[in-house]
Amino acid sequence: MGLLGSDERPRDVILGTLDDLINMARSRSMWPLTFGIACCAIEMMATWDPKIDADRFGMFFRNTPRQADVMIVSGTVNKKLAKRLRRLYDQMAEPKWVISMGACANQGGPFRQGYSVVEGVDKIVPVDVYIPGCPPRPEALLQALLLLRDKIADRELRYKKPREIPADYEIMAEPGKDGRIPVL
Amino acid sequence: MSTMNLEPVPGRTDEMIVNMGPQHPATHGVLRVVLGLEGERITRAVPHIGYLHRNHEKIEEARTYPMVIPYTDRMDYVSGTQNELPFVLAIEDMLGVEVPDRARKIRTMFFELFRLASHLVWMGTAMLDLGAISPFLYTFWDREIILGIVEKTAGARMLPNYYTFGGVRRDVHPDFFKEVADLLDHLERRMVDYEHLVLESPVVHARTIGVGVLSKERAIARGVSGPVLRASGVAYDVRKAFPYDAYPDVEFEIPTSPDGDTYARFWVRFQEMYQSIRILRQLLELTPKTGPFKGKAPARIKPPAGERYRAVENSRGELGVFVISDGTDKPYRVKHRGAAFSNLQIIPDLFIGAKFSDAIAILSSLDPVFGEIDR
Amino acid sequence: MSQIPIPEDRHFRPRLFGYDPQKSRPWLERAVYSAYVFVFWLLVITTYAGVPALFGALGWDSGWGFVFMRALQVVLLFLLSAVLALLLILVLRKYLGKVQERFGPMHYGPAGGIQTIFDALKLLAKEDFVPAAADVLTFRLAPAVTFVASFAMFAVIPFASGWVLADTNVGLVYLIAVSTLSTYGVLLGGVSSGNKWALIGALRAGAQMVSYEIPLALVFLTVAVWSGTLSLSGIVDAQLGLWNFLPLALPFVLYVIASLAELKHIPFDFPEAESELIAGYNVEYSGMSFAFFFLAEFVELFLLPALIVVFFFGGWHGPLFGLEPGSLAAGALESLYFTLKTAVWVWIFLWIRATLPRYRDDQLMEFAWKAMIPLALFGLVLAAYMRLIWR
Amino acid sequence: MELRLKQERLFDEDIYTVHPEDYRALCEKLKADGFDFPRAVSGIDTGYGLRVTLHLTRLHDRAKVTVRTDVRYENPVVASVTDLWPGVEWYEREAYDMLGVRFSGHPDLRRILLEDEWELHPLLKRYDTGGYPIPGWEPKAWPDPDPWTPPPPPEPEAGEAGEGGEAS
Repeated sequence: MGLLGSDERPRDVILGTLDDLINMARSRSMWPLTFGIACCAIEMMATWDPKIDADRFGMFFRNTPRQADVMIVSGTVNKKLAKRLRRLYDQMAEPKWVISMGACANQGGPFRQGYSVVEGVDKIVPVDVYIPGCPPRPEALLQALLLLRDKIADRELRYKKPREIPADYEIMAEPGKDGRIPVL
Repeated sequence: MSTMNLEPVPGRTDEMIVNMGPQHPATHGVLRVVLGLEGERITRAVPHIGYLHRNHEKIEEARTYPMVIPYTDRMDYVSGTQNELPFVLAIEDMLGVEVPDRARKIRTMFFELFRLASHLVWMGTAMLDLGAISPFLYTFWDREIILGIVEKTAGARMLPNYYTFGGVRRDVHPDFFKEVADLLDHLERRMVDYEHLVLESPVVHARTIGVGVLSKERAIARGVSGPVLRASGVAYDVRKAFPYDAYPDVEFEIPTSPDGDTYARFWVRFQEMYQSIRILRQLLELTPKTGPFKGKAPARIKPPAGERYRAVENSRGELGVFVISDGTDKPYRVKHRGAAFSNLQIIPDLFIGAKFSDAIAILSSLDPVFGEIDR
Repeated sequence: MSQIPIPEDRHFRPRLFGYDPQKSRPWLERAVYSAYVFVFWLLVITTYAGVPALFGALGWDSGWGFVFMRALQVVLLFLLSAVLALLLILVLRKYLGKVQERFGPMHYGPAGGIQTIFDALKLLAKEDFVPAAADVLTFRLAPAVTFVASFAMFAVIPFASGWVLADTNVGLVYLIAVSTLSTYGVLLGGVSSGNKWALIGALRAGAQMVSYEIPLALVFLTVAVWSGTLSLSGIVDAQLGLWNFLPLALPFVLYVIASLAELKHIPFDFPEAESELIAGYNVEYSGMSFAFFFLAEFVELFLLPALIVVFFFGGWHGPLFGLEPGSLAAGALESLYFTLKTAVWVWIFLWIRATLPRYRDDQLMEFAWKAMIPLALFGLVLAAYMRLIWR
Repeated sequence: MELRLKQERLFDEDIYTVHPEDYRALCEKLKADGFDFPRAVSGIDTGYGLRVTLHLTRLHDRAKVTVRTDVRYENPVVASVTDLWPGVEWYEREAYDMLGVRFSGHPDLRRILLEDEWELHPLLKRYDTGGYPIPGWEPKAWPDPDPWTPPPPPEPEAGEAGEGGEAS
C-alpha cells in the first residue's frame, strides 16, 4: 500500500521517507476486525488474553469494518458465508490486509471435500499471511500478525500484493474437481 | 422470497428492520437475526443459521469410525472432548466394548474440565456483551490453565481428539492429578471474584433480572436442555437421568432455579461450575493413579448393523448422536443432536417484546456455539 | 504455568544497553506519563502565561494584537488537546492492561509511549470513506461539530488564577450551551451515515442527552447559588476555605453520574455500545473523521473531570509555599495542582470503565427522571437554604 | 383405529416403526402418554426411500422412544409434529433441507442450513460428499417382506412436486 491511496512506490526521497514513516505507523497499529467464524475464533480471542496479549503490539479489535485494517479469517468459510465475507472485505477502508487463520481458511481443512465449504478463503479475498494448524495456537496467530507487520514495514514487500479477486467473483460458479459443477 | 424473510409491513412506518449478523460482536459467531425494531423494542425476530455449515454429517459418512472422532471435536469447539463422548459411547454400546474403571474416571475428569473451560468462556463473553471488558480477560486466563493441563496429556489445547473406543488414547501426564488439584484451589479462589463481578454486580442485576423469562412448559416443549432448561425449573440432567462413565460413582446436585430469566441462567451456570469443582475433587480421590486407560477394542472398528442414540450432558445441554451402522467400517448415517441448536430455537419466543439491549443479554445467556448449531 | 515463548520482536528493539522491550518497567511507564504531563504543563504555561507575556512585551495586547494573541492561544490549545488525547488513549490502554493482568502497549517506544502517535498517523493516512447512502455534507460536518463543541469548553476552564481564555461572567451558561452541542455532532453523524446501527446510536444519544442534561443544569445552578457567581474563576475563588464537595455532597454525586452520561462512558455508553450497536454512531466513519470523534471523546474525558475539579475540588487551589499569588511561578504551580487533581478524576473515570458493565438505556432515563431530577432539585433548595443561613 | 406399526426394544429405547399415514396419529398418542421432551428428528436416506426418525423422552420417568417411518423417494411427505412439540421445528426444517422430506403442516418449511436458492439435498445417498451426483446410482428395491402396504404412488401433479423435492 502506497502513500495516501496510490499503489506506486514513490521514487522521490522525501516522499519515500514519508511513505516509510506512514507504513511504519500502519504496521504498528493494525486493528483487526471482530469477526470470529469457527473454532479458530476462540484461539483468536485467546491471542488477546493476558497470556499472549497482542495489545502489546498496539492491536485491538474494532467491530466495524470501516475502522479495521486487518481481517483475520478465523475458521471455515462456507458458500453461504462467502458472499458476506467478501462484502465485509469490500467494506473495509484502504489499506487493508487479510490473514487466513487455520487449515479451513487456507484450503478447506478437514472439511475440504464437502459440498458447502469454500476450499480456501483466497478464492474470495486476497490473502497476505497464511497460518497452518487446526486450530493454530495463539502464538502462531501472533507470529502471523508480526509477519504481516514486517511485510507492511518492508520497502519491497509491501508493494508485492496478493492476487486480486474481482468483487463480483461468484464462488458458486467455480468448477470443482474434474471441472464438474456441483449440484447446488 | 426475500433473503431477509422479514418483509416490511405496508403502511407501517414505525418499524425498522435491522439485520444483526453474521458479523456482529454479540452473536458469538455467525448467527444472523433479522429484527423488526419499534424504537428499542423488538417486534419481530427471524434467526438465520447455517453460516458455519460444514457438512459434518455428510463427510462423516465417508470416514471410518475412528476418523469421525476428530470431526465431532469441531462441533462444540469451546468444550473440546465433550463432543467425542456420545459418539464413542454409542459405538461402544454397539460393539459391546468394556471400558476400564480408570478410563471412565479419566474421561469424566476431562469432561468436567472442559465444562469449566466452556463456562469460563461463556462468563467472559457474556460480560463482554453486557459491556464489561475485564472479566473476559480474567476468565480467559483461567481457561488457559485448564487448556495447559489438557495439552500436557492429550497433546492439543482445544480439540484434543482424546477419547477413543474403550477408553482414552493415552495415559494421563504424571503431573495431571497434582495440576488439577492446584487448578481447583485456584478456581475456588477466583470464583469468589467472579461472583463479585457477575452475580453480585448491581448493573448485572439491572440488566438480567426479569429479562427474557422462559416458562417451564415452553422450555420443555421447545426441547431446550442444559442450563437453560434447568434455569426454568426442570431438573433434567443427562448425567443423572441416563448416567454414563463415572457419574454414578460421584455425588453432585442439579442446580435449578424457578425463575427462568436471564439472571437464573447466569446463576445456574455458576452453580454448575461449583458442582464441576466438586465432581473433580471426588474424582481426584477416586481415580487410581496407575492402571489401564483403555479397554480391548477391536483393531478394525466394525459395529454390527443397527442403530443407537446416545446422549451426554455437555456444557450446553443434551448433546446426542444417532448412529446407524450397516456393518461396514464407515457409519451409514451420523445424526448429531446439538444442544445449542435446540436452545437457539427459543430466540423468537424470548426476543419479541424485549428491548434490543435485552436481546443481547438473552443471547449471551443462551450461550450458542455455532460449530454445533450449523454442523 | 510454563513460560510461553513469545515471538521475537525483531524490528523495533533498540539494542543499546541491553534494553529488552518485553520486560515490564513500571518506572519507565511512569517516566513516559510524566513526560506527557510535562509537555502538557509546558503547553498550558506557554498558552496562558507565555503568549500574553510575549504580546505584552511587544505591546500588542489590544485591538488586533489581542485578537492575534487569542488566535495563537487557541492554536496552542489545539496542540494541547492533541497531546492530551495521545496521552489519555495511552493511559487508558495501559491502565486497562493493568486491571486485566496484562501489559497493554509496550513495544513501540519506551514502554509503548509512542503507540498512540502511530495510531494517529495511521488514521491520518487511512481512506476516509463516505458511504453512498450518506448525506455527504452533514456526514463530513459531524465530527467537526463534535470536536469543536468539546474543544470550545476550553475557553472558560481556569487552569490557574487568571489563566483562562474568556473569564466571562456567564461561564456556566456558556458551558451548558456548548457541552450540549457535542451531542448534536453525534446526532448528525449518526443520522447522516445512512446506516441503521448509526441511526439507533444517534437516537440513543439524543434520548440520553434529554435525560442527563436537566440534572446537570440543576447541579450547575446549585453551584452557582452556593458560590454566588456564574463565572468559573469566581466559583473556584469562592472555594478558598472549603471545597464544595463537602457542603454540596449530593449535587457532587449527581454531577459525577451525569458527567459519566455526558461522556458516553461506561456504564452509560449507549450511543457507542460496542457489543450492541457494533460501533454506534461512528459505525460508518473511518480514517480522519473517526479520529476526530476519538479526539473529541478523549478531550471530553479531560474536560469533564476538569469541571468536577473546578466545581467541587477547589480548582487550582493548593499550598503555594510562599509564592506571590499572580506571579508566573505561582500560576505554574497552580496549573500543576489543577492538572494533577484532574488526573485523579480521570483515573477514577477509567477505573469505572475498566470495572462496570453497561446499563440499559431506558434505565438511565428512568433513573435521571425519577431520581436524579428530584434529588438535584432538593440539592438546589438545600444549597440555597444553607447559603441563607451560613453566608 | 388400529395403527399399522411394529414395536421393538433396542437397548433402553422403544422403537416404533409406523406407516407414514399413521405417523401423526401415533405421535398424538405418544404426546397423550406424556412424552413431553423432543430430542431430535433425523432424516435418513435408507437407499430405498427416506426415513424420518423422531426421538422423544418422557422427563418424569426417563422413558425414551424412537418413532420411525419410511416414505418413498417419489412422495416424501410426512405429517409435521411441530404443533405437538414446537422444539422439532428446526429439526424438521433441517431434514427438509438435507434430504427433501416434506413435512405437511409445518408452519415455516424453508431451508435452514443451506441457502434458499439451492436445489441440493446433500444427505441423499445419490450424491457424493462434494454434492456431485454419483454416476450409476440406483435406488434399492423396497425391502421384502414389506412391513405394510407402501403409500400409493403420487398423482401426476403431486409427482412433479416430488421431483422438485428430490432435486435430481
